[in-house]
Amino acid sequence: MAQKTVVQPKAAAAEVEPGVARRIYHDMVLIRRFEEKAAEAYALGKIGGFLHLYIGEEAVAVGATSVMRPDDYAIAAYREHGHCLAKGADPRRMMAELFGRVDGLSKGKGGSMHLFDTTVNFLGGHAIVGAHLPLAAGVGFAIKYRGGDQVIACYFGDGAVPEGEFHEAMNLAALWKLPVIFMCENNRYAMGTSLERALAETEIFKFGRSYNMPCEAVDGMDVLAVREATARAVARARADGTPSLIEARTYRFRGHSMRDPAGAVYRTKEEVEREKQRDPIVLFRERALTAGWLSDTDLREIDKSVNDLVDEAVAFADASPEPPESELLTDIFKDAEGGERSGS
Amino acid sequence: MAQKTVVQPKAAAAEVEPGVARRIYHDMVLIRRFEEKAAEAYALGKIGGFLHLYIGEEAVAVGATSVMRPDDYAIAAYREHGHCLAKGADPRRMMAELFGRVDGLSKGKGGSMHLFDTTVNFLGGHAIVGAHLPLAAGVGFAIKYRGGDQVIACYFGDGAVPEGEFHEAMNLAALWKLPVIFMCENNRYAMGTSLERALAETEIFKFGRSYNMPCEAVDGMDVLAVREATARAVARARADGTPSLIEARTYRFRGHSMRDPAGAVYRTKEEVEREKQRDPIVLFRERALTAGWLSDTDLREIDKSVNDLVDEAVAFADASPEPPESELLTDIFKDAEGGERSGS
Amino acid sequence: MAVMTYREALNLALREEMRRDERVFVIGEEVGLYEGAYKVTQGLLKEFGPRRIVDTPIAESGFTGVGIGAAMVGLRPVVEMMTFNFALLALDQIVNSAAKMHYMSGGQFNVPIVIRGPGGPAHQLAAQHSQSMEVYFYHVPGLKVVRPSTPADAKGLLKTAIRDDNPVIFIESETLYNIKGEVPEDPEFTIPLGQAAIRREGTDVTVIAYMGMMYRALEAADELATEGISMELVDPRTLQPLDTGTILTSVRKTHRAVVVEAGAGFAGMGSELSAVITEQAFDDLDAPVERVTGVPAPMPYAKNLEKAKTPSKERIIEAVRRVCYANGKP
Amino acid sequence: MAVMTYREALNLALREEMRRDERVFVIGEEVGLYEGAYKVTQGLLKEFGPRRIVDTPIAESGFTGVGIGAAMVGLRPVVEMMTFNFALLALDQIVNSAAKMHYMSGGQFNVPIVIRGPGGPAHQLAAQHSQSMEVYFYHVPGLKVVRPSTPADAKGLLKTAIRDDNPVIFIESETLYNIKGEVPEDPEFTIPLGQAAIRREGTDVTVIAYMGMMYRALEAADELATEGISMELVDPRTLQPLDTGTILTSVRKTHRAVVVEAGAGFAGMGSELSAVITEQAFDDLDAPVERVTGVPAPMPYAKNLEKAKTPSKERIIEAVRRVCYANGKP
Ligand SMILES: Cc1ncc(C[n+]2csc(CCOP(=O)(O)OP(=O)(O)O)c2C)c(N)n1
Ligand SMILES: Cc1ncc(C[n+]2csc(CCOP(=O)(O)OP(=O)(O)O)c2C)c(N)n1
Ligand SMILES: [Mg+2]
Ligand SMILES: [Mg+2]
Repeated sequence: MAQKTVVQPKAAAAEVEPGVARRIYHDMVLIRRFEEKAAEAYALGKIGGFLHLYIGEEAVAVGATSVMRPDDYAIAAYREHGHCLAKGADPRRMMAELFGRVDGLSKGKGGSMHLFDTTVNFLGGHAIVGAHLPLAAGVGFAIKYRGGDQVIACYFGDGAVPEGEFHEAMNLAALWKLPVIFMCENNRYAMGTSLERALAETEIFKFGRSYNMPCEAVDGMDVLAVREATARAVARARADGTPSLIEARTYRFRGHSMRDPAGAVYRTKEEVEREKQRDPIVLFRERALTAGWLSDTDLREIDKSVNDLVDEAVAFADASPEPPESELLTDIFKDAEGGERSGS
Repeated sequence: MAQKTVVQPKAAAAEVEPGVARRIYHDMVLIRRFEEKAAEAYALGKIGGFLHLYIGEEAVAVGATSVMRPDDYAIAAYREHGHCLAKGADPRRMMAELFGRVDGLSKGKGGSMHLFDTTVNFLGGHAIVGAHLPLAAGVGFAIKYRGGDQVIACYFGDGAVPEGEFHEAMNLAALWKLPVIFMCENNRYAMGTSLERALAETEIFKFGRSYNMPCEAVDGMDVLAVREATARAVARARADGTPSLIEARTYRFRGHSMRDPAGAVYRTKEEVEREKQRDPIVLFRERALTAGWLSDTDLREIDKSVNDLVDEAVAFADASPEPPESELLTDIFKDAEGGERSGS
Repeated sequence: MAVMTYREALNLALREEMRRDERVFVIGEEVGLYEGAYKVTQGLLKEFGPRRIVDTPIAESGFTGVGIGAAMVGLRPVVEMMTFNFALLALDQIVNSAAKMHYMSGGQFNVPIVIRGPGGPAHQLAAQHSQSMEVYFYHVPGLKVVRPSTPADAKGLLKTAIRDDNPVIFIESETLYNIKGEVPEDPEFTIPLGQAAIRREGTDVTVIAYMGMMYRALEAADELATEGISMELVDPRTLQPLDTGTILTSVRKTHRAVVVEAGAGFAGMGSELSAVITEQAFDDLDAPVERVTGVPAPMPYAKNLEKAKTPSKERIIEAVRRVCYANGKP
Repeated sequence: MAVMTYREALNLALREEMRRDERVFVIGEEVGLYEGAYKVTQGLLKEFGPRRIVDTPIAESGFTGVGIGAAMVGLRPVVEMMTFNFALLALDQIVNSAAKMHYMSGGQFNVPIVIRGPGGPAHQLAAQHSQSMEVYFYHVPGLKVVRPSTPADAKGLLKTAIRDDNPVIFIESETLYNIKGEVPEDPEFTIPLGQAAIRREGTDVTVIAYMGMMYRALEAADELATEGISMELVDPRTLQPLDTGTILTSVRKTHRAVVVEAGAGFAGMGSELSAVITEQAFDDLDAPVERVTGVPAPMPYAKNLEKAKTPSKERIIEAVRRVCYANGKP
């Protein structure tokens, strides 16, 4: 059983192809810009409800996805813009979904917390903390049932660990050897509750031991470290379905949601500023430059194309109409529409 | 953190006072006889519903209770006749409860799975697997809130471990240092499901480590071993509220319930017979005789008085009338009766 | 046609659908090696093996979630709740994941899952093990709810539920597993969801009841016949969707309605049926709809109290008399 | 009397009861340091300290069970559900532990617990965070259910709930926290559970509504007044126990009733009220009771769809017109 303990933050050794480096940088910047625009749109009232930004945590979704196949699955909680983009969803349809428009991924019915995209095997977008972990085990079950070699990445926060469903899903996945990669995005806070106030054991990866599940902690700000740890987990899962628990130590640069100020009472401005010094995008940019994987021109070029892509997404969302009122009663049941159901 | 690993079954070193030995033997025999009578009554149709016998596991409840104070609390699942008797409840009122009679502990409204007795701090009697673990944490919370030094023993089966509530209760108790002794009665089966088919980690005591909670496994057939482990846990809990997880390795001599044959498909007759060779009552009787804690006369005398007590309990239950129909609508709410509630 | 028990009918439905569709599997506590706490899955492990008959630890939320996740990517799980009382532990998964997935995803994902097991009052199982559970489900948009009263319905409706592309809550009854009845053997025999059955034709009063209460109403009907009151007995069979058409047609004919349910009654099926009938057949009613429901108390253990908890034949008869003599003899 | 917001009224009720009774404590997610996701517990940690204002990890079943266990041995917990949607994860504890303990133990133990938090439709929170949750509770024997519509009720009813010796489900609303109203400052001001309030007197029709729907009905009343229809508006305030007396008295006066609820409607409060009114005031009714309910769909995110999901002023007005003109002008 690989049960590594956390390596003190030091850049992962890995070498990566220029092509891979380009994709990693592109995806991280895309997530960052996409969410900056979403934040603007929220301020303008174009997006309603809750909006949870992933800014600061991009390395986790991008690093993990970079070693997975398109036919692998991903599922996440409500802070899922990054995972959905990394999986390859169309930013335009995502933004339209956030705007609650008919061209959104789900015709505007789901919104920011419930992004789904069948075309890229992205299974949501779930807003009940911990509830998507058993779903991930179920997808792993289906993969095994069919004899496939796909895997599913299940992203969840440190706040999901005290929930009973974390325990049930971990045990079932380990007991039945389901190809699930439990990726805990430990950003040290669940809303305003710090790890120390939520868990009797704050080194989350250690929970894997209770299930004899391979587990390790990685520097979640180092996209290559996440990439390597995930590669190890994916190899195990593809080989014989062995699940893994990876604790990616990261940090949320913004507030819990747009309704929560970044430097709220539960953490100090100093702490936030300190963590921002380890911006995963900056760290990787420097790394890629020094290693010569990407040139200044490459970076400028990527930045530019990402900006265009995101502006396009906003324009697309703005132009998309609201869903017709008839949509209220569609999609309740697959075969028949609302009509078949008895209501009042 | 004391995190002992399991000691291979060997008699505990402990010396005990003759008085203590007498009580231990008396209580174990009382539980055994009480349930043998209950089984007869069930066959005669005097007891209905589910009847789960504790026969074979007496050493756990008796050993643990023997080092606790009367003002300490105990809570258990639906296989709780033994814990309720060990706590000191009146066998007559217990039998009447099993018979569904008005002189039962709960006027016949609870039955075998829901024994409660405020007078001895026995908090039930719960039939949803795992659900009483958070309740135990709550009692521990109340003890701490009041600044008392009581503890609560929470008895549950191996089958409760895969439930999410096990995890939630363990974490909260450890996080808040609540004086709870989590006593897992590992009889290796949850109905027809063996440990290996239910848990990715079958050494249950090890789950304590995920919560930095002191944990150990003991021979649950050795009443003195259980007594010692519990004494250690009680000392920690009284000192500063530290909770513990004790895995008592025991065995159920009978079927899961009266509806389930003892040697059902999920375990072999041979296994059952082998385990019966380690009958906790026989083991302790021999121990007490060799050590000279109890004489043959003592034992005969205790056996006799227990038989009388149990016969009396049956007679008492037989003589007790059914609850009046008015009881159907009492005890729904404390202040007002059913009347206050709006029904149809 | 063959005569078999309700239990055997369910077992046959599971076998037929598993033979027919490789994507169908059964998952739950004790469904395999133990062959089901109530033996509904008897012999399935032997025929289909551990890949498709999956024993689980006690983790209702976990294995229900596993079923939902598997259904999202194309399998067709039949999740057994050893008894439906335990479904409360999985209710969040059923309501927030299963029932809403299709809607939240704008139709991209659907959850073809059946969650089945015994529910309702049993014999002296007391407060936590003897409850009418349908009340937690039929009001939830996105769920279908079935309560089959006969062996034939058990088979036909379970097969339809398994073929349905949406989550179906299928609640059986411990007290009906042993009843016998004629059951079509045709593997293509199914019964559409949302079709009530007329269990007995009559002219004076419409009684609506299902499961155990349906049988009690039948007894009441015999007794009432001797005093010249002719009862029409309608069994909704599926509570969601509800076949209001058949119910209203009957009420418009008899001008009187009595609804019987084992549950506590407050905002239950009886309330809904009473409201619907009154709204849509107000001018046809000669008397207000009567509700005969369980006493609003937790289920007591004592035999005599338990008996008094659920509607008796006598209470059904009294209610029928009240509606029939409300405005003079029928 | 002082003018304060609904949020401040709840906060004051908590402070007063905690000062009055040392056994009362508050437990839940973010209730302390963060002062409540909706700031209802603002300042409480400062005044009462971490012993009595207890922040919990995300473990609804766990900390609700902790509250129930503590209540069994004499404390009086107020459990905050950050939003009531999450109560589904604790439903087994609420139904099988809290609601039944007193009964199962034959009166030996009781569970004086209040479980409170916001529920009901909010603003674009979508399917999993915007649901009418009372439907899961008011049918459960052993539970009391409160839905306070005004700041004064919020204070008076919460205080009564905390003093009640039984489990009380107290569901607030995110959309009402900021409304202002007169609130008695007397620390002994309480409102008994089971007493409805007449929000507006009228003669032509009785409308029954609570929370947001109550305010919408008030708007409808103004508009209807201009066309000569006089609405009497009854707010039940507590759904369990339900004050049928006040409701029936009003209906017997107006001869017409409309029930409004935000929920999906099937077997909801509207169904129960419609059934009760019809049973007990059948001969007084000039028209069948009308139900105005939310559309039976999960809550959509898109603003326009969300708006169409819950009953509008227009739909209430139409329903009132239907009952009023059913048999000619009032
Ligand atoms: C079961 C449940 N309880 C409470 C909430 C409210 N809530 C939403 S997000 C959140 C914090 C989750 O923190 P974490 O899991 O660490 O994820 P992060 O927000 O840090 O990414 C809480 C308590 C919820 N959505 N679901
Ligand atoms: C939540 C829940 N799920 C299922 C059941 C049905 N059930 C009753 S006892 C039992 C087995 C429990 O085994 P264990 O915890 O090991 O206790 P033991 O019977 O061995 O003493 C099961 C599955 C239940 N009562 N509650
Ligand atoms: Mg977090
Ligand atoms: Mg066991």
